[in-house]
Amino acid sequence: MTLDTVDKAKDDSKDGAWLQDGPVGAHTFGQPYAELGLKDDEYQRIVTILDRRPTSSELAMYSVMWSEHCSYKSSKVHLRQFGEKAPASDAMLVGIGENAGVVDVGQGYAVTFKVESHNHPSYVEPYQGAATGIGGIVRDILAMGARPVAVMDPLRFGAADHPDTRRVLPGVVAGIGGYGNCLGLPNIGGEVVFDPCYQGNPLVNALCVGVMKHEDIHLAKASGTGNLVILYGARTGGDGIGGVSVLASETFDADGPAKRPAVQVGDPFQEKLLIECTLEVFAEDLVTGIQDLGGAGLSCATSELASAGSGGMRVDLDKVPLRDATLAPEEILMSESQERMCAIVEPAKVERFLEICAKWDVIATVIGEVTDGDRLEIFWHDEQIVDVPPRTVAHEGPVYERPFARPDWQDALQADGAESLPRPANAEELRATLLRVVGSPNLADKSWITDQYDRYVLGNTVLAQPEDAGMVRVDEDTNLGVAVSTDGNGRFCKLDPYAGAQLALAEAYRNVATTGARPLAVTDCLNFGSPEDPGVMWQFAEATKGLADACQVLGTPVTGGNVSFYNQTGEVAIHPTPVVGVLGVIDDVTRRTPIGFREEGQIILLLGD
Amino acid sequence: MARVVVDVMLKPEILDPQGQAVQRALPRLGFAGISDVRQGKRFELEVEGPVDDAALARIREAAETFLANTVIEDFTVRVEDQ
Amino acid sequence: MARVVVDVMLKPEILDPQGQAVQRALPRLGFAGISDVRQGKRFELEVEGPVDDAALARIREAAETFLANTVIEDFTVRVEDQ
Amino acid sequence: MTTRIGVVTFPGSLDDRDAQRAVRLAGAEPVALWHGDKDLRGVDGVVLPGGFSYGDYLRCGAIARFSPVMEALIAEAKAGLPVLGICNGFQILCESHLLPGALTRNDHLHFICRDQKLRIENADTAWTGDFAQGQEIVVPLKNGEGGYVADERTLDMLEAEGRVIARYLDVNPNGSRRDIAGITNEAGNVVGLMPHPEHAVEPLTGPTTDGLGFFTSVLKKLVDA
Ligand SMILES: Nc1ncnc2c1ncn2[C@@H]1O[C@H](COP(=O)(O)OP(=O)(O)O)[C@@H](O)[C@H]1O
Repeated sequence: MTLDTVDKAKDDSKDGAWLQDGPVGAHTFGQPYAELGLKDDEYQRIVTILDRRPTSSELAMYSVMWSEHCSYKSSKVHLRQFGEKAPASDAMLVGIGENAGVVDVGQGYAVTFKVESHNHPSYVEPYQGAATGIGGIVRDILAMGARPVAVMDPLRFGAADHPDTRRVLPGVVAGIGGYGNCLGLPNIGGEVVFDPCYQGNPLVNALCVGVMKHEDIHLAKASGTGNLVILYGARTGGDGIGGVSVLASETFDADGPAKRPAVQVGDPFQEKLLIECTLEVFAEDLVTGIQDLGGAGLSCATSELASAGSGGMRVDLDKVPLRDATLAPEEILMSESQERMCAIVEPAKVERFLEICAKWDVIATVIGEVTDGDRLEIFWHDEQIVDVPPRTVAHEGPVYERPFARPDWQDALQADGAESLPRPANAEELRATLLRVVGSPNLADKSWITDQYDRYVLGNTVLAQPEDAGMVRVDEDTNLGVAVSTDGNGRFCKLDPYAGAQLALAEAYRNVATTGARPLAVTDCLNFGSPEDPGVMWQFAEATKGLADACQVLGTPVTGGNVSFYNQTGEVAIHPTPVVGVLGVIDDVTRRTPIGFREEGQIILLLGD
Repeated sequence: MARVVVDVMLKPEILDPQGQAVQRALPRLGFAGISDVRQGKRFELEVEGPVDDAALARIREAAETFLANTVIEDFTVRVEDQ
Repeated sequence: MARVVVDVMLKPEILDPQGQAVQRALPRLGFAGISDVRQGKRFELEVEGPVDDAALARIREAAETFLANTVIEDFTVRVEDQ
Repeated sequence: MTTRIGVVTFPGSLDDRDAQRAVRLAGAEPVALWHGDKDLRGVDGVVLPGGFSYGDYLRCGAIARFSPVMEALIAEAKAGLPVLGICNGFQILCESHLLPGALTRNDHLHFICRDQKLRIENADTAWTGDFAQGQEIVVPLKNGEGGYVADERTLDMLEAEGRVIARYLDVNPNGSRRDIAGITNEAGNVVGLMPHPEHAVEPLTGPTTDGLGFFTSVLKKLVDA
């Protein structure tokens, strides 16, 4: 194995007069950046930032961190509106940019919530894809300092009778249940929608809600020179490395590395231990900064912690506990092994931190420290393999102003109104229509799914399926509570993405309001096709504008969310599907309003027109 | 009647939380010296008629498409002498 | 390093809903001629040191007290040639 | 003196705080017990709560059964300490052989969460004394491996000795033999129950408050004793 170290990269760059040679070609330094998904100009930019050829580990880090998934490079310019147009809100304690937004719900409590997608993994391996989707969002919430208290799962599948739906749906539902039930988080709502446009691109979105006291809020930043970086949780394996094995294979001899699985397997038991252990170290005030490991694994956690903090960071990568001893450093940096967290801890508190981890049977290892420089430096058996300014990896990636254009079929689609549909002409036809509506999988009772989810655990579930919104009690003495609903309608959005996104928000807002809770904040998961398609980009631009405008009017800021692009098969994209989650607060959960008539003689009023 | 056994194991590179939990428990119960445990599934199929190459090929296909999830699992098929 | 395999199957008189579900699904998927399916567990233990009679006896004890629940399950232990 | 009921937390226990709440609402003092301690801290009774101890890996309850706390508990249970195992707790009691039989995968192979109707078949145990024989109650049920199995001889023995303490009504949700939802040991101090009474203790969060009866029963029994 030949190590690609920083010194070597420097030497290489000296003898090549590449800076004068104009654009760097794919083979200038023989680096497989195209295979890693980097464009020519992106690679050029890395070379400019470092003023030398990147090492293979640096290249790996930049390539994953600058991917669409991690950098939001196509969506960033549009997402900015959520901040710019955000209504003044006293409730917002932490906004967009952190792992999840945090909202003040009174009585000293803060609530954090966020919805995320795990669409592509769930298509490849439905059970594990959906399970690790729950695992990932729960760690995001945990990383804010909160105890996770509930989950929800907005889902979209292809036609109900399509053979692939039969493969995907049971796996997804079992995975969400298998992981969420085992974590002991009540599932308090979600959606199930069938539409042929999601065949080949099912949407598996997962939402988690967490509760903490104001003083418990934690942020993902590494500060305080000399503080230690502790990696804890599962051992690192070769999971989810994907394209990076291209790099790794370069560093192996002819036999090549074992095939690295793109699929990650979740271990909810390990995550449950991670939750209890993390809450205990929070309670003893042992943590300065914390970050969960999700997409892009250690690359993301180390660069984000260092970037957001003051000072630099030094990491000894060979200290990372491995499940597979053959992993190369690039692979360790990229591994998406689940159920891991990274904490920044003062030296005096390390011993106690490790004790608590041991109590919960959680492996914890000091892998580095916060330095007084401004570089992220990573070593492999004392050889330096990464030396980068962390901001350039984590927060200053490329930003694209992708071209967008209203699709030429949009007018025809909008002109094709419901008036032209055949109407039932007699009682018989009306009956048939009604039966079809009632029997449609989209309207049918969902308990065949929701009965596979535990809605009772933790003993604070006030409303769950089949209510309009889920509601949980936050304080047993005062009966303070929160309500959450998620909604989205891809068909409306396809017709008019601007209005469609607003309708999704309005629906979730109403669902929360009708329970008696006061809507406070919004999270969203924006599921779209390829951003490289100007038509899709137009849908995205319209939907984000619609949502930002509506949030301004309703006074509910967007506190966080997630973008999922490339939900398409060949040239055909899914319907634009922004899923909107609204969180509300209710001062006394005993005064909630459930759906349905409770007593005889109640009066029915219709509001609106 | 013949018995065909299909063993399905997680691929070596895939995390096996069950096997790990068992391995961690063994020393606590006083069983030392086990360096790794993997847990998989064993299917015993009772086959009507002769288990010839054609029948085995069919069972292999059933294992590949149904009994194992080849995204994360490997399998072996063998006839068991009874 | 040697591998010892412990197979654990539900006792014949105990209902095996997983095996039954597999058996019912097979004909639907076009695999006929399987009259019964039982689904059990397979443990692969990597043993440090020699697998002599003493080691095997220990593993048998671990299977009996831990890997199998003998109220409802039977088990077999064997050394696998690698 | 208040009655102290221990609730054991194993790694992966989920309903431990709920069980503590139920104990408190019933008027006793909940005492948190840790799986790694050999000490039961002098409690008057113990609840083994629901959850996925050790992820339910290997078999539900199989790994938890070997926890240090179980050593102490098995000895004291045999000496008469009231013990209630709920769901995962029931599985642990069977794995420990404090109760006969075993719990297996639901016959329909899915996890199921539903409000379940039960009939109390034995109102003489430490945990059912506050119910009337034949009383029908509704409490949540949620499990993936809740099918009670035992050989015919054991089942006949349980029936003959009145050791089936609760039976599923209307729907058998998991394929349990003879609709068995819960059983007791011979002495009536150790009870295992698949459904979750601790989730039916408040009108706000449960379908009923029928579950409280299990926790008040043991309280009364201990106070009377
Ligand atoms: N995937 C899911 N997970 C959890 N709850 C769900 C899911 N799908 C639907 N639900 C719940 O089932 C109930 C009925 O859903 P639905 O028929 O979509 O109602 P509505 O049309 O009123 O939104 C709601 O409470 C909803 O939250």
